[in-house]
Amino acid sequence: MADARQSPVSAHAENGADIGIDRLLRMYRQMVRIREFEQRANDLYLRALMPGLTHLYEGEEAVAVGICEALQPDDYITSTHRGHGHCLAKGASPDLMFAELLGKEAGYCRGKGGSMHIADPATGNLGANAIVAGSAGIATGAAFAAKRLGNGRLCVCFFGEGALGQGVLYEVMNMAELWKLPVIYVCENNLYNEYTHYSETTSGEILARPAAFGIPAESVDGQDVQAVYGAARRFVELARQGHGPGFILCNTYRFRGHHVGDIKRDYYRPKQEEQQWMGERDPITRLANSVAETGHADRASLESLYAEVKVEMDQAVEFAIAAPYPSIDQAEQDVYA
Amino acid sequence: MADARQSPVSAHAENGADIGIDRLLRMYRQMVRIREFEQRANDLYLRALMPGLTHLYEGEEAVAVGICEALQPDDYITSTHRGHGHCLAKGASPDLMFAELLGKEAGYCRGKGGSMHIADPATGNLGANAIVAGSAGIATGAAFAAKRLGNGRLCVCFFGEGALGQGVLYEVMNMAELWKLPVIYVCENNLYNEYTHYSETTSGEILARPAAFGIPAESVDGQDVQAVYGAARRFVELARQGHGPGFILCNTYRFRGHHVGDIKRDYYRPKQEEQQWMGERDPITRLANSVAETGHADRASLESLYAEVKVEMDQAVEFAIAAPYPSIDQAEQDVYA
Amino acid sequence: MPETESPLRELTLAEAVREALAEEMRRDSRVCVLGEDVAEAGTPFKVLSGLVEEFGKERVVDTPISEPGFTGIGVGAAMTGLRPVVDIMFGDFLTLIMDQIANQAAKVHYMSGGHWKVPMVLRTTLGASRRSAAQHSQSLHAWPSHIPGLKVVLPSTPYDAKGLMKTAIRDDNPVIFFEDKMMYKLKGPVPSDEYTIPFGLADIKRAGRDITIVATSSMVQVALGAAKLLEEVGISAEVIDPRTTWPLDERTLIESAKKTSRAIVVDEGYHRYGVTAEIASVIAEGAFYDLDKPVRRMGAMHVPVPFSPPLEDATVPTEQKVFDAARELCG
Amino acid sequence: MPETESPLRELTLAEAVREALAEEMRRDSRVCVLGEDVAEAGTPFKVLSGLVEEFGKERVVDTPISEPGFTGIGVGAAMTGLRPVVDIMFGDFLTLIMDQIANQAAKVHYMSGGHWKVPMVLRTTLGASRRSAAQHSQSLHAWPSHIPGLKVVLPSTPYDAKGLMKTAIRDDNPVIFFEDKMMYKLKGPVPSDEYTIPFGLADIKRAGRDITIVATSSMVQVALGAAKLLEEVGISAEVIDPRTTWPLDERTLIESAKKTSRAIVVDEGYHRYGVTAEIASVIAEGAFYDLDKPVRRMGAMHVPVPFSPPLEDATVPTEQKVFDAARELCG
Ligand SMILES: Cc1ncc(C[n+]2csc(CCOP(=O)(O)OP(=O)(O)O)c2C)c(N)n1
Ligand SMILES: Cc1ncc(C[n+]2csc(CCOP(=O)(O)OP(=O)(O)O)c2C)c(N)n1
Ligand SMILES: [Mg+2]
Ligand SMILES: [Mg+2]
Repeated sequence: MADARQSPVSAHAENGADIGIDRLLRMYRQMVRIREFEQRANDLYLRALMPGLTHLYEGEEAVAVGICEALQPDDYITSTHRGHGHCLAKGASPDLMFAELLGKEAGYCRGKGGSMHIADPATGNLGANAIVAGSAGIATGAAFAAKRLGNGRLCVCFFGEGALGQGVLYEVMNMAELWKLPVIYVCENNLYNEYTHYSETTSGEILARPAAFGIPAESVDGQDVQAVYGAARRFVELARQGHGPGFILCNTYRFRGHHVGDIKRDYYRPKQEEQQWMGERDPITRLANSVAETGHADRASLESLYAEVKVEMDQAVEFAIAAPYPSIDQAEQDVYA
Repeated sequence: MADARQSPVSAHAENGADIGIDRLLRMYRQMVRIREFEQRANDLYLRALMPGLTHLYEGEEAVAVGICEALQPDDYITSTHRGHGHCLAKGASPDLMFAELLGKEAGYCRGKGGSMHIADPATGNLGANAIVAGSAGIATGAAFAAKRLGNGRLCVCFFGEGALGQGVLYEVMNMAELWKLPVIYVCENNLYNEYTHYSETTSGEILARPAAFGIPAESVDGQDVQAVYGAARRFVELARQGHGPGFILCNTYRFRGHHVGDIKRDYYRPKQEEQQWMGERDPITRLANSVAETGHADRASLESLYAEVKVEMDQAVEFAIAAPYPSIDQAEQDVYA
Repeated sequence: MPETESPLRELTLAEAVREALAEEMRRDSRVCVLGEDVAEAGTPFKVLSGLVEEFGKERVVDTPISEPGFTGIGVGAAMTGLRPVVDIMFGDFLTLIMDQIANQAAKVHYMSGGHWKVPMVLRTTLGASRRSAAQHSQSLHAWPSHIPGLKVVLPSTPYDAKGLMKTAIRDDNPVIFFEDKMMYKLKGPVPSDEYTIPFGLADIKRAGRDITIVATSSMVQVALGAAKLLEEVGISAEVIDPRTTWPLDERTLIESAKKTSRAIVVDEGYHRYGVTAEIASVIAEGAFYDLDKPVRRMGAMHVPVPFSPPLEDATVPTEQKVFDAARELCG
Repeated sequence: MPETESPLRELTLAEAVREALAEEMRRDSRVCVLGEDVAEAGTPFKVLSGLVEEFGKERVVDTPISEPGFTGIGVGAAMTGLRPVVDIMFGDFLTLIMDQIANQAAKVHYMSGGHWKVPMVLRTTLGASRRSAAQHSQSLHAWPSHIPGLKVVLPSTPYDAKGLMKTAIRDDNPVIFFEDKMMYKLKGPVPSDEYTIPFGLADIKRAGRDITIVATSSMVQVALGAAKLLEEVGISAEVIDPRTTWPLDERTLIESAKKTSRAIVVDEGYHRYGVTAEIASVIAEGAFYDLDKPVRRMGAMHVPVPFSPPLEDATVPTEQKVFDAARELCG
């Protein structure tokens, strides 16, 4: 892990011209929606309106958005404890998400799941998972079913680099490759497993791990949504053509703490590192600059888009705050189908 | 797995002259002891004297013997369901082993363990294990302790290629490399996981797996005890010098069924394949030929050695048959230390 | 055994399980089997012999030795349109997959607010006495029975095995199905007509007046044997098989104990914190005012299963031990 | 609380655990700690803060997120000369390591005929009410309690936590040590002099005459609260904490129930097939002829733990619910 603390480099960035301005603007909007969603989640925590803790995705928006932009609505995803970004990027509604974060009946899981378990069949979201690597099996199984049923779907399995510690990931990668399953493993390397730098927990080279199982793997600058999208498109195509699994290593960074309560962070990561990433590698600023510089959209239209999102998110929060809790008898419902 | 059914090739065979005739003869004797032990175990099964089933090591003798010859008496090993060979090679007494196989009080485990759980602190044998890859953690932990205690020991973790399916193996290889633990993973690729060819269960290249975790790995002809010994010596030296773990892939073959009851095997492996291995790749014949051809020992002395071993093993079996069962109250002993 | 008009054949328990699987696989193309050596080998116990020939390797899938991984694949496949039957060769390997079954399969439906479901069956084994030692002889059904969201099935006859397996496959929830390794060759009548057996319905395997013996899985035959011995000394024992530990047919157990005023619970799991504790508690609470004697629990001796035959035999409840206990309670 | 002459200080439960570890690490250089974020972070609950500063990264070892792997390393290290304390952040992750603890750690001594031993402590947590939802709120101590070869410890006060942890570290067997996440900040007197608490010795947290309330871990404070409410209505409750579910101090529990003739067992594990079943069975059998009422069991509602606060709160036994149940039994 020689380059553990180095700047990640995009392997195959595509340029905006290939992608098309509509898609670029949609990706921009989606990233902004995630950013604004997370800020309100943090705010709800600070205002003691949100039960428990939550893990924010700020800084990593380009990963979820670049990947999900390459998917069809009925493709599946599985997500993690840091799952709001994946969920929104796949098409979920922020009002029902906030309602879930607050434990309200109107939430995606009727308040039973909370931040770490949002699931949404309508958008193919098989669920966030609070067990690190807990959805590796589920994602691979969804790809197994898709192949057997011949429905043309695929599944993206999102996980943090911490999940590389869990053996089950290697077990399912082995089977995915043996059986040529349409699953794409997306590793979000934000450099930290909770409070420990990944170089202290990860031997060898990350990309060599999927490669050892015969799975095509590449790394991409996770702060560059166009690069992420480009890589996703390539792997999606391979999977749909029956070539089996892929692995995308997205080099990224979480701008906030491990969870909303993780405020004092200097003992495990330097302030300077945070400032550098936030200043130079903000995926939203980066896309805005790219779009503006190439003249595809002007700053003003980006700003008005931003303003729209704020309104949407404010309304979603209001909806969630006003929504009622489930009645107590709900506790015993949904244990069995 | 292009070469899945191909003949394995030794990467770094050493020649007998380097090794010395005393050692060669010792290795010869050890291989013969294992062979003769296993034939008697099978015989005990056929005579309905042995409770349950057992997994024979015939054909794979060069692996256990070549590896253990490179170890010190106080080095550790962990073993598998197919463990008699490792156990004998590390120095165990066949009488106490047979007694254990028959469930007798005099057995290594007082009859409580049986074939799949023989353990022997006196020879550093941490135990056979009936969970595939079940001793991966234990072996790595023994290396962890050896390093922390600075006692210069190391641990060899024997496992079949089927254990490559178990995620825990990758978890501990990661930690072994991160912490530079003196552990050597010895993968005995005998081509089959029970009744399934390993190429149906193993994607990619086996050696790429340890390599992905940064662990030096090499493959060796597991039917050539000199080659196995040579590889073991290299990895033992690296581990003792603090360079951390190693991985040796030994290409080998079990001459018998998965267990003593596995008689009809043609549905999963061709007779011809068996005959080829037994005829051309018998590790004992091979060493005998090599020693005889180089003139280091004559056939007659090898034969008399062989005869000695037969006597030893016959006596060991007699001891075990005559030995008493434990008394019933033993069932409740040894649950807690 | 309920009344039925169809001709009765004798099948072994293994054949009954296989027939249930084959029928369900014919009926529903979403049903598939995943596990180690399940295809050509038909499992080491040969329970699945012939399935791959009929249904092909796409539906009878040999896996690597990756219990957590392929169980997880079963969960995901169940969520997205298949109805997998996952095969875990020995119940002892449940230790490897508790995350997949207890944290994933059992909770997906609830955590998603009822949106996703996991129609998966996990077949595995229990039972000692095969001289297989401590890591291949356990009866760990108490663990999944403790986890809300799972159903747990323990057939004790070929008839029950077939009917319960069909119900399990059609159930929309994760079902853990335990088969006693020593019973695979046990023969019993199985109708050739279609039938299923509902979960949560105990079966009175033998009616009696003086004492209730609740027995599960491998212990049902032991209890029936003890009941015969008891009859010879004039004690009429009622033998009840709950068939599913969850859902549990509390009423039948309690009613029987109320009637006989004495009860023994026999199960092959480890004695402490096992299935006998729950069942005995249910009876002790429900039949409190009618019991003449404390409910007696008999599990496996609370030690790892020893290899040595005389030791192993000493750890498991036997006809004689159940007989002795019953006689003492009735004394 | 036994009598002691040493000055009493108030420590939190987290501090008590940390102090036990620090003292044992000073006393015995073989003791080391392995787990995720145990070093500089001192665990997310900060229980281990300061240890790495005193003992260094060689003895307080941050691991990858590999629970099965590092637990297995703990087992092997324990067999070969160290005395590892393995840290599993949430008790819910026991699902991942049951093979290492139930098939390996618990059985090594027995399977080897007493030759090898595994002096390892596995620290983990239990308890709901943190709004952490179904995969971070379970109390799974019933599982290891079912496995012969393991000891299972459930401290309910800072005093007990320290004394039991020291005993656990000195024990030559694998010990599973459950700490209630919600109790880490609970303060209580802890002598500064050295002491240990033997396993298998229940503690009468409050003496009483009319009813016995057996409570474990998180439920001890709840039971004590209920006892206070009961006192106000003239019912004298005896609150007993077994402190270890295995070994279990059956005698103290049975004697108390014989004396009071009524008993409730309260535990935060899932209601069915949980710890309450074993303890209630032991009492129902042992005090059968003295009980006026059936033993009442109170576990967590038998559902996955829901996230929503009103729902989650409804799943856990409370002072009020225990009070109501006791009053009914005494009515
Ligand atoms: C099996 C398991 N072990 C430990 C935890 C506690 N935990 C929650 S998040 C986390 C770190 C995850 O790191 P990573 O996978 O890199 O994701 P990130 O938080 O960086 O997005 C840990 C250890 C858990 N939830 N599950
Ligand atoms: C965890 C686990 N799964 C399955 C089994 C059943 N089983 C015993 S040996 C074996 C095959 C092992 O193959 P391999 O590791 O190649 O060893 P070999 O028998 O070829 O020496 C299997 C599947 C087991 N003992 N443990
Ligand atoms: Mg991370
Ligand atoms: Mg093999």
